[in-house]
Amino acid sequence: MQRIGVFVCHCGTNIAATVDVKAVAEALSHEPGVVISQDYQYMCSESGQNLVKDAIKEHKLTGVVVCSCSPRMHENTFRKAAASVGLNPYLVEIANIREQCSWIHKDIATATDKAVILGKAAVAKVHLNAPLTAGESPVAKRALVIGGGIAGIQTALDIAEAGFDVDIVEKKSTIGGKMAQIDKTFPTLDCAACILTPKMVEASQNEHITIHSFSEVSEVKGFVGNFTVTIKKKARYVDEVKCTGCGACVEKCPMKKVPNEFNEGLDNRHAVYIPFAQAVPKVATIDPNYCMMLKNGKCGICSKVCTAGAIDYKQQDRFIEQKYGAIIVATGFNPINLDKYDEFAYNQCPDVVTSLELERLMNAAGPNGGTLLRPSDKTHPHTIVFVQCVGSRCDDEKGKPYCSKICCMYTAKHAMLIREKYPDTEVYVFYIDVRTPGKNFDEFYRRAVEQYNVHYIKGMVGKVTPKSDGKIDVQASDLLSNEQLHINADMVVLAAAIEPDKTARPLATMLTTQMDTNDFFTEAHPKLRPVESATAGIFLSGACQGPKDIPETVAQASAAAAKAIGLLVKNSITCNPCVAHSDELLCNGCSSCEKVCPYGAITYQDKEFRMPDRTTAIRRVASVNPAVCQGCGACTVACPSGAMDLNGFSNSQIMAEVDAICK
Amino acid sequence: MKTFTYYPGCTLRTKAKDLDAYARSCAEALGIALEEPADWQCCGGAYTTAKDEIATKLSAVRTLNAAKQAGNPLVTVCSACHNVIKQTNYDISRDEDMAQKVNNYLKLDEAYTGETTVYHYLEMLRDVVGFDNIKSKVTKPLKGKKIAAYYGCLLLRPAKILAMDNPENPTIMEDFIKAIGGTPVIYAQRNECCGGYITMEDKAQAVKRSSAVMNSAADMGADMVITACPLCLYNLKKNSGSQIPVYYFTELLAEALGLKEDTNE
Amino acid sequence: MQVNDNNFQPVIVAFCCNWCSYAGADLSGTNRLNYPTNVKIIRVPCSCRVNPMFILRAFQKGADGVIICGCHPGDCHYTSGNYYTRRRITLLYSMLDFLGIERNRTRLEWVSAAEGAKFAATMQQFTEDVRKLGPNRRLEDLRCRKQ
Amino acid sequence: MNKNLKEQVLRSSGVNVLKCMRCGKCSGTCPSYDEMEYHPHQFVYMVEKGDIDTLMNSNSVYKCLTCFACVERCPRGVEPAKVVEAVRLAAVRQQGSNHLSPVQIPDMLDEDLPQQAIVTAFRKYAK
Repeated sequence: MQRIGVFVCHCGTNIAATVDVKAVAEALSHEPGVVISQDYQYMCSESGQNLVKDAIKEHKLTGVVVCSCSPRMHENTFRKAAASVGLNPYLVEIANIREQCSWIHKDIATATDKAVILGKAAVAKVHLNAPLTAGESPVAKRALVIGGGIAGIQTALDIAEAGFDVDIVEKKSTIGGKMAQIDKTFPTLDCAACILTPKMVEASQNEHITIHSFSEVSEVKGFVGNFTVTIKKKARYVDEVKCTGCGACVEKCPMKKVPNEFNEGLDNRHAVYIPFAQAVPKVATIDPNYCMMLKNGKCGICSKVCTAGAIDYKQQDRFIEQKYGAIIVATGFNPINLDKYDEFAYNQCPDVVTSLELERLMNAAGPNGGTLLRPSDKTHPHTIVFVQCVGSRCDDEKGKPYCSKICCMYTAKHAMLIREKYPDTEVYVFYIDVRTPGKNFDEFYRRAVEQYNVHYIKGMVGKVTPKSDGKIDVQASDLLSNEQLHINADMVVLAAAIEPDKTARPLATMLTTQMDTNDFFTEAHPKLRPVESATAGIFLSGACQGPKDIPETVAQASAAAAKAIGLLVKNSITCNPCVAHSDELLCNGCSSCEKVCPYGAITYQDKEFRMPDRTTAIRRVASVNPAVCQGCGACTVACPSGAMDLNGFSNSQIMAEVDAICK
Repeated sequence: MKTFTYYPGCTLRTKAKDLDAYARSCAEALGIALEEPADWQCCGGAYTTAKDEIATKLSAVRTLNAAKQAGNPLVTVCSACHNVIKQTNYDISRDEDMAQKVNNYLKLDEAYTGETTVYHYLEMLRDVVGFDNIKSKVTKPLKGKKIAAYYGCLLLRPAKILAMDNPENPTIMEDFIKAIGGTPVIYAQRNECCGGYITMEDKAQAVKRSSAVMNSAADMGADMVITACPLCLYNLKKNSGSQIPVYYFTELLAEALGLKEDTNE
Repeated sequence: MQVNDNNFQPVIVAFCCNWCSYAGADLSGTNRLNYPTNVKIIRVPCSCRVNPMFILRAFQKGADGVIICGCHPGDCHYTSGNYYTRRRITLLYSMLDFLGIERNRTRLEWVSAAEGAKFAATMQQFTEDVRKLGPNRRLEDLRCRKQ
Repeated sequence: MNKNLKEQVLRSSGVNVLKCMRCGKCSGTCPSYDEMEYHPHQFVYMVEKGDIDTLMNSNSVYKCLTCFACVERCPRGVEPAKVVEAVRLAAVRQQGSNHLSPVQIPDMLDEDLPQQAIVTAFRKYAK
């Protein structure tokens, strides 16, 4: 006979305000098998848990139902509590009467009725729960970091520091990411390259770190502790081992008119290139879209000048397969495309630039050697207008609904640097709100206003129009003085919204992790598990999870590393026991389950069975590898003979819930 | 030969007769049959966006329904008519409440709920005739002429509804100019309002707006300006004080196709 | 049976996959987005765990509508589970037609963990649609009929 | 604050003024800005506050060209021009409040003025 305990949580007033918790406890006390039914203010608190534990001991409970918040929140808490007093944790069920009842309903009577039904369903289910024991599976002691920007580099360094091997996969020919393109960093104004490049070198020299540059993840199989990843090393037509990075090939390459993506297309590079002087690995790459040798077999100069013999026009994409225990996503961000914002004339006028382009224009290693010149005529700009929130905070099809977070600060930085270097330049910043939370951030912005006399104007630019004399008319509103302004500018800088890298979406599909509607990766819990994805073993680092500045990115990168290390130090991890199993007596050997299993967890074996007449027969039956099965249940529905069932979500358990709800 | 139901609108019957005449002769030369519905009413000149305005939307629906009955797409030349009719068509196909009220008024045999496809004459040239096709038929190209296309507000906005071109950086008229052999001039004010009907209420404002447009075109070195709207033409000619000539785009098309003299006879 | 449109409260069973739709339902709770109390959710690991048998069972036991929610195609936590669901439910529709149960009483929807608003709107709409259909003709297991 | 008028304007315009984030881009782009006493962003804000009478009594309602520049460029999809239209309608629908009367027309005519201008002006300025 089952002895079931029911525990109804008030969650302060979160549940109790709309659900009559006492009535729920009373109603459920009459359900078959229920021997105790109690309510308590905070069931998840220590005293609440003790209440559950004491009841288990006192009433020798065989099953527990907690009516509380979502099982995604506290299922584990109550399972652990049960286990601590000797009740198998899988004999605990949660009825979600907060997220799916009290928070969405207003009428107490109907909400209470619904809570009772949800409770009854959980009681009906727990009657059929079986004690489950989790198996163990080994952990591969190696981590994969996808993305080699500051987030990926920091995560890899921290994991390597703990003594584990880490591979960085970077799609570009060098690591460094966006930070390598940036001139100065806020709020300290130190040089980005001076703090980033030593980290890049450190990563390349660390014995635990392997950098796969110019590579992509092409397939991910497996599960936490046991991922098998195929990495595509794209053909760069240069032997990475032989190349010394001397640059002789670049110097002699006759194809000089390739837009330089490192400088945001503001100048040109050669068809064979090393993105920048401090690139890691410092290895040349040939761009097959422009190389004349690769396009039509005419040239071959680089091969002739390379003393190391590193040029290999016949190089092919290579695929390598590696096992990993943990994967950290650090795919970063990009500014959005501004094609839909032609009112700002970005596509019509070369002197309208994005903030990232301005970084390159002001960078000592940039196209103008650090002197700020207009792209159109290489003259000094004397009036510069900054437009904030271009594509951020939008509620239309063109832009992004979120605040890009970093623009207020980098614009203050740009404005300040320009005023510092060129005091004869007037700088206007059109803002909607200035958002500067962060250590020393608001002080930084105030310095731009008070010390550097940057003109901050509350209002938005409506239209930017290039004129025949090369000037740019900026028409904008000044909301505080209530007038419409026309500024005769030399340059306009647009703070374009940032968005996740385009590779993130297909990667999320490969990793079976969740994304939000903006293609940012979703964390396992927005407050309490910010660097883990909901998929075990996949961690999030940097701007792939949401807009972030450098300090925040580095902090999150280290946090993700700590989480990954916590996984890698284990020799084995507990598997999910809610896996499929086959009743060999019912199995007819049809292979339906094997075909639908996405993990290859089901195999068929010939097994000897004793027949009723005491003879033996060999039959072909399915068996599930519990370490590989992830518990989706596809096989249970495919099985025509009803032999396949799923622990924790068995046919009879779900039917019992259905019955309870429909009664 | 493709047939379109052709809605001229009030002004093309009176003050803008050439816009109409050139449109008809060019269509014929380009293999398009324009059928005018038996009796049509003025579209009202401006679309009333208010949800509680029904009567002002009826005449546009009558025109749309006439095209539906004829089984043709509908084409207009005047930017204002086009704007009113396209917005009406868009709203009636999406706003059930409006569709019901309008149909209750009209008592048509079959309710009209946005079935007709609406083209502006320029869209017809681009999407049905094809600018390359026009180019091949041009006999007197406007070589060396620097022509500024004036879109104004009605042709492009709201872009979601008119769905004709990029509202901030349109190309349809520039491509048209290239097709008839001219050189398009891009200038800032080409998609800003000329002042429109404000000329009735506040002449000074109309003068200010239309001068801004013409000065901007002049700044970029335009020899002439073309438009599709009679009211734009009026403001740009009468109110701007500019000496740069303003033409209907159909007039230049007729000229390039060698039809101008025939049309005027 | 007397049908009173205004007071008819349909019984609706919602199967939600643990990774997307159940999280989406939680999100609509977190955001306090209201939907009718008629909807009762059963958590399953993946929408592909929903055996068509469960749906028939629900109709047999008095449900007026059954909705199955899973991750968007391509986003399944188990890579391909929702594709199986899609095919199975498509087949089930024909069978329901055959049995004389309006196919609109069964619905398959994709709701991601980020779509709390979509979850609430879907449940509201589905409840309204089922309410319009009126009470379901109850399937009965004749073996259980008392003589 | 006039609650009935506010509701009427909201219903008639179909605009959700609460979506406005007060960036002022509508006013930054408005070609009639200098002629207006109250500017597009103020229309949206004052309708939200319910201060409709002030707007109805201001000449600003007749200065909007309905060129939809604000509608096109608003990053929040607020559609200020539709708010202006609704307020203008609320004004001209009042008894004896036509802003334009047929008797004024002959004085306004010149030989080139297209019919379209007259028709449109009546749509905008009279009921």
